Amino acid sequence: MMRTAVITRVLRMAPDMVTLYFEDEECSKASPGQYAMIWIPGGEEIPMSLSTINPGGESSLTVRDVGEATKTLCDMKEGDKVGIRGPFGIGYTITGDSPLLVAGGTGVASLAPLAEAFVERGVKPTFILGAKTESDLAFRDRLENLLGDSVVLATDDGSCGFEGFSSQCAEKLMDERSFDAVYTCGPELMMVAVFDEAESRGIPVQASLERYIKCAHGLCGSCAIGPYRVCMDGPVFDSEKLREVREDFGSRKMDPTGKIVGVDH
Amino acid sequence: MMRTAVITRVLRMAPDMVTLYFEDEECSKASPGQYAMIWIPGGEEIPMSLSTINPGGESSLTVRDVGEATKTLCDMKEGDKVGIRGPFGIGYTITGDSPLLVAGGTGVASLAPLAEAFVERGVKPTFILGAKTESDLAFRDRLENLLGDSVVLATDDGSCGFEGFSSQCAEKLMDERSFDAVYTCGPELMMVAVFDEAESRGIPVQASLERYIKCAHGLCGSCAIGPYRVCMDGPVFDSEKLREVREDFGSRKMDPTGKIVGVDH
Amino acid sequence: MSQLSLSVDIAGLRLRNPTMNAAGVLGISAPLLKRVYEGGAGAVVTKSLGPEPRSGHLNPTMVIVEGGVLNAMGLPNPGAEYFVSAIKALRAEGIPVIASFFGASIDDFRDVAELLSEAGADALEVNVSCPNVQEELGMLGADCLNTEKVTAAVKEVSKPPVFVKLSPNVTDIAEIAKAAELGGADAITAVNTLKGMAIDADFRRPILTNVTGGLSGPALKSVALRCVWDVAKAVEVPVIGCGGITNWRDAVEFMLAGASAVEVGTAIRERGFGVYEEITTGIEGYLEANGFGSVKGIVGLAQEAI
Amino acid sequence: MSQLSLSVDIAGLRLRNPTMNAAGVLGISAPLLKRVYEGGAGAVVTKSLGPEPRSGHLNPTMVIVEGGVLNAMGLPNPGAEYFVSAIKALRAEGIPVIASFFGASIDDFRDVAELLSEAGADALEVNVSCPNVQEELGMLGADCLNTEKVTAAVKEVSKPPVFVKLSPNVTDIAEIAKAAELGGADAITAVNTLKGMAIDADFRRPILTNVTGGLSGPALKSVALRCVWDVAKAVEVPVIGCGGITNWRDAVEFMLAGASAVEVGTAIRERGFGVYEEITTGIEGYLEANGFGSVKGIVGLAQEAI
Ligand SMILES: Cc1cc2nc3c(=O)[nH]c(=O)nc-3n(C[C@H](O)[C@H](O)[C@H](O)COP(=O)(O)OP(=O)(O)OC[C@H]3O[C@@H](n4cnc5c(N)ncnc54)[C@H](O)[C@@H]3O)c2cc1C
Ligand SMILES: Cc1cc2nc3c(=O)[nH]c(=O)nc-3n(C[C@H](O)[C@H](O)[C@H](O)COP(=O)(O)OP(=O)(O)OC[C@H]3O[C@@H](n4cnc5c(N)ncnc54)[C@H](O)[C@@H]3O)c2cc1C
Ligand SMILES: Cc1cc2nc3c(=O)[nH]c(=O)nc-3n(C[C@H](O)[C@H](O)[C@H](O)COP(=O)(O)O)c2cc1C
Ligand SMILES: Cc1cc2nc3c(=O)[nH]c(=O)nc-3n(C[C@H](O)[C@H](O)[C@H](O)COP(=O)(O)O)c2cc1C
Ligand code: FES
Ligand code: FES
Repeated sequence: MMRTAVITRVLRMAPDMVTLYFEDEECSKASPGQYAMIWIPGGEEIPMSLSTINPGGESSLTVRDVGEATKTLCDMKEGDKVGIRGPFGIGYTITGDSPLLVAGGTGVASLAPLAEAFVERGVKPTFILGAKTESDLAFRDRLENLLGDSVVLATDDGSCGFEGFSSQCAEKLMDERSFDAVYTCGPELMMVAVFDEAESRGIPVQASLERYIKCAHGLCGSCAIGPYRVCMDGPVFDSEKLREVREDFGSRKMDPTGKIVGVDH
Repeated sequence: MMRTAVITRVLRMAPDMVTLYFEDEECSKASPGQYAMIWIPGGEEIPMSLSTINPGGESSLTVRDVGEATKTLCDMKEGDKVGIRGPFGIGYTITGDSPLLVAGGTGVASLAPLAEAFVERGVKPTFILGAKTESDLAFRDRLENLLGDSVVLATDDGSCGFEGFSSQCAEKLMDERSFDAVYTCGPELMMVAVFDEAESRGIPVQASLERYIKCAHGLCGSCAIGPYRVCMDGPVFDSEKLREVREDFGSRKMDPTGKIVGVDH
Repeated sequence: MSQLSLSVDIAGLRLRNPTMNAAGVLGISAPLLKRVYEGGAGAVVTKSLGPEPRSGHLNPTMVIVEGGVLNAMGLPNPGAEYFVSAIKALRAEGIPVIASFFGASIDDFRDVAELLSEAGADALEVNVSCPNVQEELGMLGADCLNTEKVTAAVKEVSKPPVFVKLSPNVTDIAEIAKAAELGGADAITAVNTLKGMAIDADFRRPILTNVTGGLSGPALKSVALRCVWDVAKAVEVPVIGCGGITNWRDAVEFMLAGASAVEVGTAIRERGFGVYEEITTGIEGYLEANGFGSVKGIVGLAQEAI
Repeated sequence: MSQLSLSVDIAGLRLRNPTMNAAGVLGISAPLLKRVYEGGAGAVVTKSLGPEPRSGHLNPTMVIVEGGVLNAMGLPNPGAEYFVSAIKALRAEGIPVIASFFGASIDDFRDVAELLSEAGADALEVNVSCPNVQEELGMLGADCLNTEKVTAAVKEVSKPPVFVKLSPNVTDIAEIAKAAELGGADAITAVNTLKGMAIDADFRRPILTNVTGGLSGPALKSVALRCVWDVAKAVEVPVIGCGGITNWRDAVEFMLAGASAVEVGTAIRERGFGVYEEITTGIEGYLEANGFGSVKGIVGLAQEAI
């Protein structure tokens, strides 16, 4: 069923990125890594990770403006309403005593609640917060307050922290310290690099994938990757499944007609 | 939804009356006074009180052969199957420290489980078991084992116990002792007599009524008595409701077309 | 608080609120209809009455299925003439009565309409959409020409407004609605039940004695809503929504689709007679929260949105 | 234990068991179809393929409603030609593939059928019953003459058996089934979704971008069962039951009504890919408990009971 979420506050994260807060009972009970379908009445409905999960309290979406629907969301104000279905999908499985979380771009959306969940269990993860440039680093305060110097910043242009992609930063950290679990969300090619690196070291990975979501109920097949449905078997995939879909992961996806096209970022 | 009940044993109660035992989880959780809709595949579906309610165990129907459907039921053997819906309706509300139960004919079907429920709560009711003649007295052993000499037998022909109708017997007992609640099930004219008698003494009554049951879900209206539906607001009516429908109680009912006809027994 | 009005006007029939029982649900008994009214309904609808008494089908006549209820009562009724006194008695208590009826021929429809019109019914609801009886009785409404003819014949003899109740078991309900409008219908009731059936795997036979039955309740809702949408788009006359309405939100959705009022049947099973007041109160809250002054203010709004 | 066989023969197509996915459910992806087969299905059915690639409707394309699911995917598909390699790949793994398809004209239907027939599909399923696209695409099957013509055109060019999938959104499905049989259909699939809609009371607009959608899942079951019953009575060719089947009991009911096999779609949402094995195992248990040696033994038994 479709519910209504009223935006209670809007936080600008970066020139092209905002966080929209709202209250919704179902979402407040979600697990990190789950997503909701957000309907802009009169416009489209798109998948969005839950970037805040607060039992009994606020939830949020963190949206990057990349097209029509996301632009409309980025322009929303307090009091505006969206339709919401979900939460959907299988989120992260919390495991490991020294986990590494690798976020690229909006990937921080799903990894921030995961970091909080780890801390709640007494584990302080290492968190690579990567973005193109310093002003794009979302949730920096939230994460630094939570994790202190376990937050490692990375920017493609070197304007802040490590210079280079999150995946390169992850490689460096894996060289320096030992992790027993790697979690990643962000551009697919970045995640592939993280996965391959972790694989070569035998560290289990959980990666949150994106494919074209239509039904979100596991029925239409539009979100297929190999024999899995991102909407329901994912969006989080573990190493075993990633190995199974390795041919497609980072390489191939279906467009909205079902044609197979390349993955380019 | 329709379920299937397999007859596990058949007990002949009287020349024209049998008790059919079966196991059914829903019925085993019924309360005394509730009924089920019994479907004879290929034949009709009719309402029948639950004459045994045994949490976790057997349930039963006690059927008098009065027409086609009841005849088919009376001829059933162990292993035969019927369809079953329910239990339906509002049964007896258990109240009173010195209750009088007045059964006429198959009325014992719904009052026997009530007597057991009373005993379970530490109250031993007085039970008038009435029938046309001695061989028609159903569940005599079951009740005498349960209540000892609190069972008062009555036969129209005087072949056993009190000679006369159950209602006349009830009047006599009410003269002799004081009861704080009266329960009755049986021919409607008998119940009217019991009700009027109890009313004149200010004793609250619960009577189990019969009207033509079709849907059993309170939708079709076929079982109307005044502003009530026997199928769902009943079949058990308390004094307040009986007063409200007093014009119809014992006098008028709808036939299957909705025409109002007289009540003649 | 604004001057919020819950009353509605359907083709000249003014009701205190937009809820009614669905035809055939409890309407065989005047005291039960009175209880429906006391439960909060704006008007009551009788069982569909025919020219002759009918017992309807033998039991089983109802079975619960996935998401709803299947019934094949088979139009039991004591005959229109017999029921006149019940209609009069209800009206004498100030209860608006909509008399539902059917016939086996156009003449039947005309005769029964005349009788019920003279009995003083506040409106007539022509049932050309019962899936549970022989074609000539039930599904005249599957065909445009018949629908128009029946409606015209009924209109000829009727003083009060005439509602025509349509079936969802047709290829194009909008066409049938237009035919009814052409025949002079003052309002369209949409919809009757969907034709379905239930089979028992243990007994390996259909459960209902009539084999097939009509599906009502929640399972019907999305189809009924679409029917109301299609009909409201096709005709000018008011539409009365019916089918699976269980709570005020459902009722509001039907109104947004184009219904001026709603009939509620199966929901009584789980929500009781209070369902009418519950729905009315809910509509009131909705109108208030959204700044509408009347039920009319939301009728068809979703049509305008696209 | 007797020699119990679960395999079925539908117009010459032999399957290891009588379960398949419903067209359009997961069938846009060959690896997902493979998973359906590994989940226990007797065959797999592709997404309905058209002459050209289509993106389908914009989201929202699905919403949960009372008792079921409404979808208006709008026949997204990469085009029949594009999908040929997927069909071949599946068949190369020994998986029987039923190719569902549609067209905008009789020529389209013929061309696509020829292509899919040559691709080696084990059967073709003609979709003349999609409620979610323009009339010329979707609902050709609402009309007897068109159904017969499309079927005949498809039969002309098809080597494997041709199933014609019908819509429940018609006044008389039996007539349409007879027309398909007359056109040469080797089997009838009954049914596609019921046309419904959902409206959001807060936004006061239809939820689906396409406004209306198709109702599937439990809410559809009793209507679909009645359709199978009506069709099985009307035609000689085998019937494939579809609509709201969720468990083995549902499947058995459809078989007793006259279905030789069943397609299961929406149930995957709650029961997962294992639903096919669950249903097959349940049917096996039922046959055994009731002394039947094969699925065929129970097909249509409820028809004989009355
Ligand atoms: C599980 C999941 C979680 C996501 N979480 C976030 C998040 O937290 N923050 C965020 O900014 N973005 C997130 N996305 C991506 C987001 O859904 C797309 O950016 C958005 O759909 C773009 O829509 P648009 O109309 O603005 O752009 P368009 O111009 O329509 O498309 C831009 C890009 O987004 C893709 N896209 C469009 N619609 C969909 C769809 N229905 N499903 C998947 N991809 C689509 C297109 O393929 C294209 O690559 C997530 C995606 C998935 C699958
Ligand atoms: C709540 C309730 C509980 C009952 N409990 C018992 C019981 O425990 N034992 C028992 O022997 N009988 C009981 N009855 C009565 C029983 O239902 C009828 O005797 C039975 O329906 C007769 O069916 P028939 O086909 O044998 O006879 P018919 O020849 O069809 O009818 C004989 C009489 O039964 C009445 N009857 C028929 N069908 C129905 C129906 N659907 N609903 C109500 N009355 C009907 C007729 O009006 C007629 O008076 C109960 C009735 C009700 C309403
Ligand atoms: C028990 C029952 C009897 C019905 N009888 C009639 C009838 O006599 N005339 C009629 O037009 N509709 C009849 N209907 C259909 C209802 O009026 C209504 O159209 C349908 O039940 C859908 O509404 P609901 O889902 O709110 O019940 C009947 C429905 C039920 C459940
Ligand atoms: C997401 C989805 C997509 C569908 N796509 C098609 C399709 O492409 N072709 C078709 O013939 N039916 C399509 N259908 C209808 C199904 O094949 C089936 O007829 C219907 O869903 C009823 O079965 P179910 O209740 O088991 O899902 C689709 C149904 C769903 C839910
Ligand atoms: S989006 Fe439809 S199956 Fe995943
Ligand atoms: S039997 Fe239908 S309302 Fe009681």
